[in-house]
Amino acid sequence: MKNLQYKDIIRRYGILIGLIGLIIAFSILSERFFTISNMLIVMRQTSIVAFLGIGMTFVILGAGIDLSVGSVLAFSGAVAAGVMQSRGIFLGILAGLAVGTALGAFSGLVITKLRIPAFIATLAMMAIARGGTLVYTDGRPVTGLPSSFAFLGRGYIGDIPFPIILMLVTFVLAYIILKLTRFGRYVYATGGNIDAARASGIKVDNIIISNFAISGFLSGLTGIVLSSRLNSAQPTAGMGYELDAIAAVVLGGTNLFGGEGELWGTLIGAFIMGILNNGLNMINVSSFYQQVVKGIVILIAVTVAQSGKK
Amino acid sequence: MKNLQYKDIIRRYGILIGLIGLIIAFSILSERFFTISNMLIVMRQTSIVAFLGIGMTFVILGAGIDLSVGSVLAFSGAVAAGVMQSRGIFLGILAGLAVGTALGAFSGLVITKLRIPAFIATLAMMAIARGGTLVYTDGRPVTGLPSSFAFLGRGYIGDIPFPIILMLVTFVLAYIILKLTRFGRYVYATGGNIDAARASGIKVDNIIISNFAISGFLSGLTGIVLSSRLNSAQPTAGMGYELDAIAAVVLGGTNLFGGEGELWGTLIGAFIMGILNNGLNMINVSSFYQQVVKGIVILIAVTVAQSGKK
Amino acid sequence: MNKIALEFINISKSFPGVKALKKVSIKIKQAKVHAIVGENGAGKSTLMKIAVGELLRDTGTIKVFDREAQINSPSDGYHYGISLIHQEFSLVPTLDVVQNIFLGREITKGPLSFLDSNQMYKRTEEILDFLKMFHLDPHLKIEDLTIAQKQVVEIAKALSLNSKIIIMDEPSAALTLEETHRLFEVVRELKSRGVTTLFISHRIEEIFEIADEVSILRDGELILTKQVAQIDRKQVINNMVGRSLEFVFPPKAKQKKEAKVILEVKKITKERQFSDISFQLKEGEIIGLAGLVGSGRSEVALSLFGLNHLDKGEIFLQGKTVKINSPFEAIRNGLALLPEDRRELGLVIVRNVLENLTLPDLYWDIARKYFIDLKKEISLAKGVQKELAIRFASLSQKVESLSGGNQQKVVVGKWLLTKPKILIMDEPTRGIDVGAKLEIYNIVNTLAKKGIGIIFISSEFSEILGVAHRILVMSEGRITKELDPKSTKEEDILKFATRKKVS
Amino acid sequence: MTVGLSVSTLNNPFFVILRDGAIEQAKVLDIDLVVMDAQNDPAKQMSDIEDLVQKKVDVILLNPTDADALVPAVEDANKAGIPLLTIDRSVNGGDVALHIASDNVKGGEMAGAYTVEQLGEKGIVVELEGITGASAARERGQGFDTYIAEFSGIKLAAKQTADFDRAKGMSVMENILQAQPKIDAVFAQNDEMALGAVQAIKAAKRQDEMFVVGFDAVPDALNAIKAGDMKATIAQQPWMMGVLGVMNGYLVVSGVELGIEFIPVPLKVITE
Ligand SMILES: Nc1ncnc2c1ncn2[C@@H]1O[C@H](COP(=O)(O)OP(=O)(O)OP(=O)(O)O)[C@@H](O)[C@H]1O
Ligand SMILES: Nc1ncnc2c1ncn2[C@@H]1O[C@H](COP(=O)(O)OP(=O)(O)OP(=O)(O)O)[C@@H](O)[C@H]1O
Ligand SMILES: [Mg+2]
Ligand SMILES: [Mg+2]
Repeated sequence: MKNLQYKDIIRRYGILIGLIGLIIAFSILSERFFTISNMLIVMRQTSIVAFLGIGMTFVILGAGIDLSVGSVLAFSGAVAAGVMQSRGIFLGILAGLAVGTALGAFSGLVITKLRIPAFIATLAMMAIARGGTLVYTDGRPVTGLPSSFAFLGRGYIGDIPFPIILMLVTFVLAYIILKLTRFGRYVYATGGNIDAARASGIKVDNIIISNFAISGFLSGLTGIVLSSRLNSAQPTAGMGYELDAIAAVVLGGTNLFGGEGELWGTLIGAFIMGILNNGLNMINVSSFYQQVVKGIVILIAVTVAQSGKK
Repeated sequence: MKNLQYKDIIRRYGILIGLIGLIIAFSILSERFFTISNMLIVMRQTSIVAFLGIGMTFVILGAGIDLSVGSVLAFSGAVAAGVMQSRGIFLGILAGLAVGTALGAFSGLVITKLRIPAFIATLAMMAIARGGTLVYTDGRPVTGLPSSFAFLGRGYIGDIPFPIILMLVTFVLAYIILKLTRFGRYVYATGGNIDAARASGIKVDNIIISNFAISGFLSGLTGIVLSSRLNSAQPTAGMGYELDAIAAVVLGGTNLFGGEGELWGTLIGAFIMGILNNGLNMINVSSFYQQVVKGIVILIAVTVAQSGKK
Repeated sequence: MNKIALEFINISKSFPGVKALKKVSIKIKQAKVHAIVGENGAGKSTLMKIAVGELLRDTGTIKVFDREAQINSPSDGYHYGISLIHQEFSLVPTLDVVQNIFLGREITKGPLSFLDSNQMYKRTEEILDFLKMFHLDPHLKIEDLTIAQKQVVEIAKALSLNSKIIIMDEPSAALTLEETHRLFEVVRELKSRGVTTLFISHRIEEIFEIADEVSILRDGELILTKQVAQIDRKQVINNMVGRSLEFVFPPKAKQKKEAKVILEVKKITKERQFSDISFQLKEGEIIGLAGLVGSGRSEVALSLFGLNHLDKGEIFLQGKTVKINSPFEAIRNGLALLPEDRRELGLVIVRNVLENLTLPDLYWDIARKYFIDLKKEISLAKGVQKELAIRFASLSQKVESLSGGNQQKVVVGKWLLTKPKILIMDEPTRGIDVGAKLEIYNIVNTLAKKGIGIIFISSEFSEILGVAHRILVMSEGRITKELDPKSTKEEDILKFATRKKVS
Repeated sequence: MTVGLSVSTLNNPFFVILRDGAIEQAKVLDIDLVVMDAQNDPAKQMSDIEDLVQKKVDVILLNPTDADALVPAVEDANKAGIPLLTIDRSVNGGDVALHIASDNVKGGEMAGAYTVEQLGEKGIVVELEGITGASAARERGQGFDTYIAEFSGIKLAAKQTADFDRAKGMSVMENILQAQPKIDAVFAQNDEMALGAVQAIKAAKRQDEMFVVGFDAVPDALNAIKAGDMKATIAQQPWMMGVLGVMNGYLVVSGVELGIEFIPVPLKVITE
């Protein structure tokens, strides 16, 4: 019950140890693994979960949960692609981000004003947005996107893939918001003890709504990047990503019940999963065994992380 | 935030109102909806989510979460089917239940002894059990089950499908355990305030492990019933069922953070979802719009439930 | 000059099952200390929460400096310059001291108005220095603080608002003499600056020490408001309880000559918490464990009860050495612990009174064979309710919604049901009213008569003197002195409680 | 030599068989085969291809989850100079050394044709769709729907999704059976759903009223047809696709000029 700070520190660095252990293990098992080119690939692959995870971190720190990220991602991606065809890249991207943010904010409103548990509200949004995507795309991928749009998901700045840069920028901004602004402080407070936060004059409803709007915005961004990577908007994009995003957050040591956690833990959590997927492919574990191995490795990684606590 | 008792009552009956409203709506839209035969069909379909939901209720009341139910279901079903082929129905069923319970208990052990968050532990188990199933079945359905095995999933007692009876029996037993036994009390206390529970002499670890074992056992049962219904064990059985099960629990008014909630709320939650699927099929809503409708209806149902609160 | 700083006019509030306030009207004069007293559940906290807008009144009006105030939401109180020191603390456990003190009014800097952590840290240190209570590291998370420390943070937060009106809901309950006196100095200082204070306490003597006026509530009704000068201790108590009640410590249970030792601890030590604690407890004996905040009493209690592991030392029960590694084993060995922080270790606040009362006893009695004997359970629960005069609408009421004192009584009750041989009480009378205190003292005596050994931890030295057969004084994790109450005064205790070296 | 095979999903026996064909052939040729399961997620498949490129496999066999989404992946492979063959589904861009085709749209049409014929151009039909938005579901549905639309006598009474899943196939069919008093034929966009539907129809004792047509010709379906529970299924011969894939991949790497860029794997309607 006492000295949690110490615990926190271990929790944070613990998971980092897990990540490093993983990298070492794979480096031993495959000489192709720990190369610059492969690490860049891993990071680019990770960026998708990272975007979602960063948004999810806000939501979970505020003691919420967002199951709709995968569907919102798909809807935003589809709308962006659709608008892009006729009105050009810029408006397309704008439209996509707008849709994502709006859907997120809507979830937030439902949760705060109708007092519906976040789990249910976003589960409903998950279905609505997915359905909306299917209706909007008529179940077909949206293709024929302007070629310059490719840059977003497949371009490079120097030798660095653009999504990686975008991920880092997003991370830094999110970190600043969470650590240096009142809003960030209020996110922690709301998740830590909503009554005390309210009693301190914090408009907790607005905090919660903003959290979901942020998550929605980043889902939208992810959808756009993904469409660029896949050169098309898929109606089925992002299915099941909500679990990956939440997993990244919780792997990162954030308390699923809110109030405690660090943004960069999420980044590490996302990497652990990205490395796992890539590494297991590199050392070609048969796809059936991959899942078993994946599960076991996650347990080991987290155990390492926790072990420090005692 | 205050006078919770009153809230509780509304919360409970509220969701019931939601269910009734749904039934009325569908009855108006399709004259064939509210018939005995269809209601029996709905109940039989619901039984699957109900079994999982009942187990999940124990877990969530104890402030945990179990993402592995779908995979455990598949694994148990496959093992049961496999054993059955060579060693007969009885041993097959036994094996299936044993596997489910063991996997659940294992999750519980990981959570309590290694201090890994339930979300991560069961996410890992989700992957492990799914992988295990694929390995065990080599990705193919297990078929050629003894014909008398059909009774479990497709048999009738009088005019009542056996799964329905099994569901009611399970519910009653679970209800008794939760409400009339020491263990049940301990589940609520552990979920409500684990430190106070421990300080009251409760062996909280055992309670948590038992909760997950119960969830695993019921997942196993579900897997067996499903295999019987499909006359084969599917390696992909139960994918995504964890969300349905959790949704049933939360729809039923149980607090996702533990300590508060009623078992029969879960049953109603399961029915709401069963009715939705059945009704939307009956009135043949295009599969594109179906999800949109589903999401909106869930929001409305819960809003009705909550509205009473103010 | 006596302007009216705050005025309640016909305030009523009811909760399901109770009318918490019935047309209460009180005038609070500016720059005065106005005490509100009443039994547990009388409605004090409810009225105060209404004053700052954390609860919404059903009827009635609130005036601040003679103007009607629209106080309908938690932030409104702050805008009208009213701040509340909560009885059940209103802090964010996952944030640290600084973050809590400035929550909602963070100091920012720069064009982007980023948080100015250094500034806030400095101001926090200033506030804590001004309070001059014990040292407290501003970077500690609230969840890592002892209850006394939490209380101090709660006070510091309210003061840092520089409000014109400060409401203190039992601020002294979790404090020891020293800090309480310091708190009073602070209150006087504020008073001299024209700040108005509402002060709630169950320690009547404090009323007479600090208050100018006193209002007495009973069952949600205002009984009277008087100048403290024009009323005496006895009148206050009688008006509170509504009958004539003599507040004197009941005669202590006689100790049998042949009483044998039931508990002996030899040189138990826990790193950085306490060291070389040794004492014997005889059956029917009441040991008073006195000390200041942080002296290690609670940690000793937790260790005896198996919630903390010991680094060194032995524990003997009935002469046999035992290892107690869990509360379960502790209870099996006939121990019971009344923890100092009821919300952390005492209660499952989201569950109802019945379930909380019988929780520890289920295994040993009510549900011996798995199934719960509901009849027995309810009758036992009703039994302690009567014995302790616990006030609630029904056994199925959530503990959350009980008044602070009644919550405390529920914790006492739940341990009485386990019929312990050794009862450790850590600040058992914290926040409970005089009537209930007497009841507790009587219970302690009756239990002692039954041969139960009791370790009575308290920060109220008068109480220790009035209850204990023998007093052990702790300071900085060591027992500095054993005292005999018959020949001891409060100052003596304080002397050894602040003594650094072992005598 | 190492061959990389990226399968759209192994959660469907059809592709498991395709994989087994490939494994078998790899054994015969005594070469290494790496199989990756995209779990129906184009993004995951793109990552898998990237990983294969990183591993510097000699040739990639791609069974795309989507025709457009994988174009960039194909281009990556091209850039890395790794020859790439597509199996079952094609991609709309990049250089593909060889496409081993089996046209879903065509298959849908065949199913439609067979159904119409069996019904004598007159009857009430129910369709079970796969995962909404997934390309297989799209194309098979498109083929079937456009074909039967020609016939005024054929009425598509219900069209509902069952996510390619047997359990869902059963419950959805149960519900449709409740709603539809009269059904003459059921077309399921894969055999899994068809087999689920069969269970539902039998349970409702309406097997004599209607027949079921599936897609993929997985073993269970073939047994069901033998047992008379199903009427027909569309065979895409996944095993052969796997075999052909590895074989031609081997040839390409060994520098053999194929001379063709397209091997059609004949579809056939299996009725016994
Ligand atoms: N949220 C609530 N729901 C139901 N009843 C409540 C609630 N809050 C307070 N009450 C009831 O209102 C009455 C007054 O409670 P209050 O906390 O004001 O008493 P108090 O005077 O502060 O007592 P104490 O000295 O023990 O703190 C009590 O009977 C209590 O049970
Ligand atoms: N004021 C304080 N400053 C620093 N640490 C403290 C303080 N109070 C308690 N602690 C921590 O708790 C330990 C013992 O506190 P404990 O609560 O047991 O003391 P106590 O005598 O019970 O005082 P109280 O219960 O009144 O806070 C100390 O060794 C220290 O680690
Ligand atoms: Mg109070
Ligand atoms: Mg203490």
